[in-house]
Amino acid sequence: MSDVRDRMVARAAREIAPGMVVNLGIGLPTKVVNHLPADFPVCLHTENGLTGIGPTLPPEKADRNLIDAGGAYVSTIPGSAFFDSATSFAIVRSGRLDLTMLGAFEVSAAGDLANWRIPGKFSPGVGGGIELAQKARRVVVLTTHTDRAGNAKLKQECSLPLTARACVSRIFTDMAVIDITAVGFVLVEIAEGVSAADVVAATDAPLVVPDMPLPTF
Amino acid sequence: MSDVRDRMVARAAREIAPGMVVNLGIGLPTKVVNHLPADFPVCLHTENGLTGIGPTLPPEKADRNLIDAGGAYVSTIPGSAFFDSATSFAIVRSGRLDLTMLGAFEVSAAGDLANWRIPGKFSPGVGGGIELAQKARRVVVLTTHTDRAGNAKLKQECSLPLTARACVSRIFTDMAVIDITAVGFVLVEIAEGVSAADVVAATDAPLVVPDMPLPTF
Amino acid sequence: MKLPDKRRAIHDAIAEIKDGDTVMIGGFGVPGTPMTLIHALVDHGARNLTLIKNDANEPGMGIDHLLQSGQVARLITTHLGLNCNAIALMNSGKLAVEFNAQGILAERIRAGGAGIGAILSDIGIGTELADGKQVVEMQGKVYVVEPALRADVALIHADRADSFGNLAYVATARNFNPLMATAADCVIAEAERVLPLGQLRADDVHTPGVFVDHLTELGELSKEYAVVRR
Amino acid sequence: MKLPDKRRAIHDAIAEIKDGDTVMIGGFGVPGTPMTLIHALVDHGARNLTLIKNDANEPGMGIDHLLQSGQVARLITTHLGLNCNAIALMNSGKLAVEFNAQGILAERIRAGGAGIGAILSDIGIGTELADGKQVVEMQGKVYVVEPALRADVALIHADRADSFGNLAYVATARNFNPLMATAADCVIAEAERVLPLGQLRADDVHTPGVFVDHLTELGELSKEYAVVRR
Repeated sequence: MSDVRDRMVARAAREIAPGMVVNLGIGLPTKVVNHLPADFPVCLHTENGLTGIGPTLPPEKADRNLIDAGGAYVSTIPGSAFFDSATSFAIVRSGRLDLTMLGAFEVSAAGDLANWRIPGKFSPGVGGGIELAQKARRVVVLTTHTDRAGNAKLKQECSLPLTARACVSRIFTDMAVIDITAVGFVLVEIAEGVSAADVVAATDAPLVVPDMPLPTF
Repeated sequence: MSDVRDRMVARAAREIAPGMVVNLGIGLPTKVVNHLPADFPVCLHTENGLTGIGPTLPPEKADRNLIDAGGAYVSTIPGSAFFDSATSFAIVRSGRLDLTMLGAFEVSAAGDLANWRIPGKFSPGVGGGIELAQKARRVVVLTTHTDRAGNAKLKQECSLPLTARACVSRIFTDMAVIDITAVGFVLVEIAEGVSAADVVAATDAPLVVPDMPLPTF
Repeated sequence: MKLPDKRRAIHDAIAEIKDGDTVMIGGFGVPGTPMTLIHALVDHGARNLTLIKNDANEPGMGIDHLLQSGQVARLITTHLGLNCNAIALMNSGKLAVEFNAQGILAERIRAGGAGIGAILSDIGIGTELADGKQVVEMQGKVYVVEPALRADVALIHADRADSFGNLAYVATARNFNPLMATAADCVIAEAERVLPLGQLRADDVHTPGVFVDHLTELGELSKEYAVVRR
Repeated sequence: MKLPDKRRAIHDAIAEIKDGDTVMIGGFGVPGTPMTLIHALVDHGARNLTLIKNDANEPGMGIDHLLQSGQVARLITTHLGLNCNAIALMNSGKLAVEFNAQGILAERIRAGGAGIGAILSDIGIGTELADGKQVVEMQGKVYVVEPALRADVALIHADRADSFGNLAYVATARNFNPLMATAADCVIAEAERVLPLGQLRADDVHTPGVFVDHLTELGELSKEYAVVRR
């Protein structure tokens, strides 16, 4: 992982407050766990039926019956609990999930999230994404600021099918930390070596840039 | 228990086929268990969360955490399982309960059952009775043929609030075994020392008496 | 990572309950009834409560203390047959009682804990229990709408817990406890034993600790938990 | 009284499956997928099946065998991302696929097992997943009706069982298995170990045996159950 992506993930890890129950989506969000202190009080949840996720294990140490929702072989920690798929989403939908960190294809200025389907190209099914996006108490997105072709992922309106409306509170990218507010995207932190003008140029919607020095990460 | 009631309960016990899952209601039905052979293959269910009910225990041998839905201290047998109240009624409503034996205030010729409420006199709540009556694959009633004042419990129409409509298949009383059919009550067996005319006189609805010798119990 | 410790003094936990709150209380008869938390709620004194509980226990036991102290305005339940005090309060109009079919009460609580709005059920259709309820036709069949139930607070009795609040129940003391433990904004559990993290096997947990807010370990059990000699 | 013995030869149990049946299959990825029962269903050859399963496993594993043998007409699922074969079948129109939100699929199956008609949910409102679904207004809020799912047959993988069919699962191999084990007219379970009655503690049973019709003990596990090296 490039240095700036590593800093972005490390910054996202600071979003996790002590005592939270957190679900980390597949991809970049999963890597957030590497930036949490060893004795940090947090409970990680995975959709396939586990609270208290421990370290990922290599195949030779893996338990064939113990994976996370992304298919990675994980482990338990003291106090882990297993449960069925209905209970797993009861946790999500009833408000016991304090925070989820998800990937994104697109995020709109209203906080709409599109991250599950690209019609004609990629339609593997929604999995648990809708419920995480719609029901976690706080939803933040980790994503590169633009796609591989350089197109903005932060847009006035999403063009792809939505996962959930008005669900995203904050976006961590390799360029910036951006909040979704009543007035749309607001720049709150910026990556070292990136200018506010760079972020504005890479964002396909108005971006409020506060008239004050911004923290860097 | 008087001799004829004992014979009625023993007769009802023969209604249980090997392999069945059975719920025995509070009162007379509970006593049916005393008439099952020791190695009879059957699974008894109670609403408060147990399959595989074992013998009732006196207070000095009782487990404070192990009761049936009527509050009696019961025991387990090899293969018993405990579960929560939602699972307990999932068993009932999804068709896994082969038979329930219930008490009754009134049963109508259409198989309507009233056994939970006497307005102005007795309204303790319905408990699990509605779901047992409505959803067990087969519902039979154990009751005295008449109430203490001598009034018929088998009537053309119930006058009390219903537990469930058209749910009862068969009634075991201290006078007879009576089936509910498309043409109403049909006498199928008779207690020793009772005449068909006695049963007709104690029943407040037409009773079909087959023109053939009836088995006795 | 390590899991947070939820242990708290019983009166601190109960202090969060406010006048007018809806309180779910586990138990079916004596087994699973959180007798100690109930006494703490009597001491606390919150009034005008709505209780959700399978039954009203028996005179002088369990929630009968809350009924007798006048703290309860409304009771959502299935059966009061063993508590003549509760029936008398109901009949005199001092206690509003809503009766549910037992399995439907369980499902409504479970729905609240599962973040579902309601279930569609055919239980009670054709009887007075369905009177006045919203109905929906689906695929040609009529169902009653049974709305989810949630509470401000749930009082839970467990056999064993760990310090994160993972709970395990024993025998028929399970009953409504695991359902209610998912369906309240604040879940307070009493446990006969609180074990160190890791001592409750992950496969044997009945209620995941993420649902539990406060946990208290019981000392010697009072007589109310014992076998009832009638 | 004693509890009946549900043990049966695997092919006898599978023989009950008919062309056109709806079959629920447990598992989330490899863990909990009844690999041996799936192979028996391939051998059996029933066609025009509707499968209900969280995912389509991976190429050459689990239900991919049933997809490749052409026995499956329709798949009700949540995510096919790890099986390019399944996606190709879907895109070519040879396999009808109905996608559900994962927790809603779980709830629909659970509702089928609980004898409930449907749940009312707000999941997916405002997205294409809610398009065309029946809606109901309750207490001023709009919900979609998510009908219960039941199957003719459920294929279940358990870690341990007793001869009555009480089941216990291990780790994340639990997933959809306990839900599906309640929601089919005929429930067939494979277990890694079948213990004598009384060896599975009553408090540790995850699926009560009353839900299980047929039970088979697995011998040595095939490679498909092993850790996947990608």
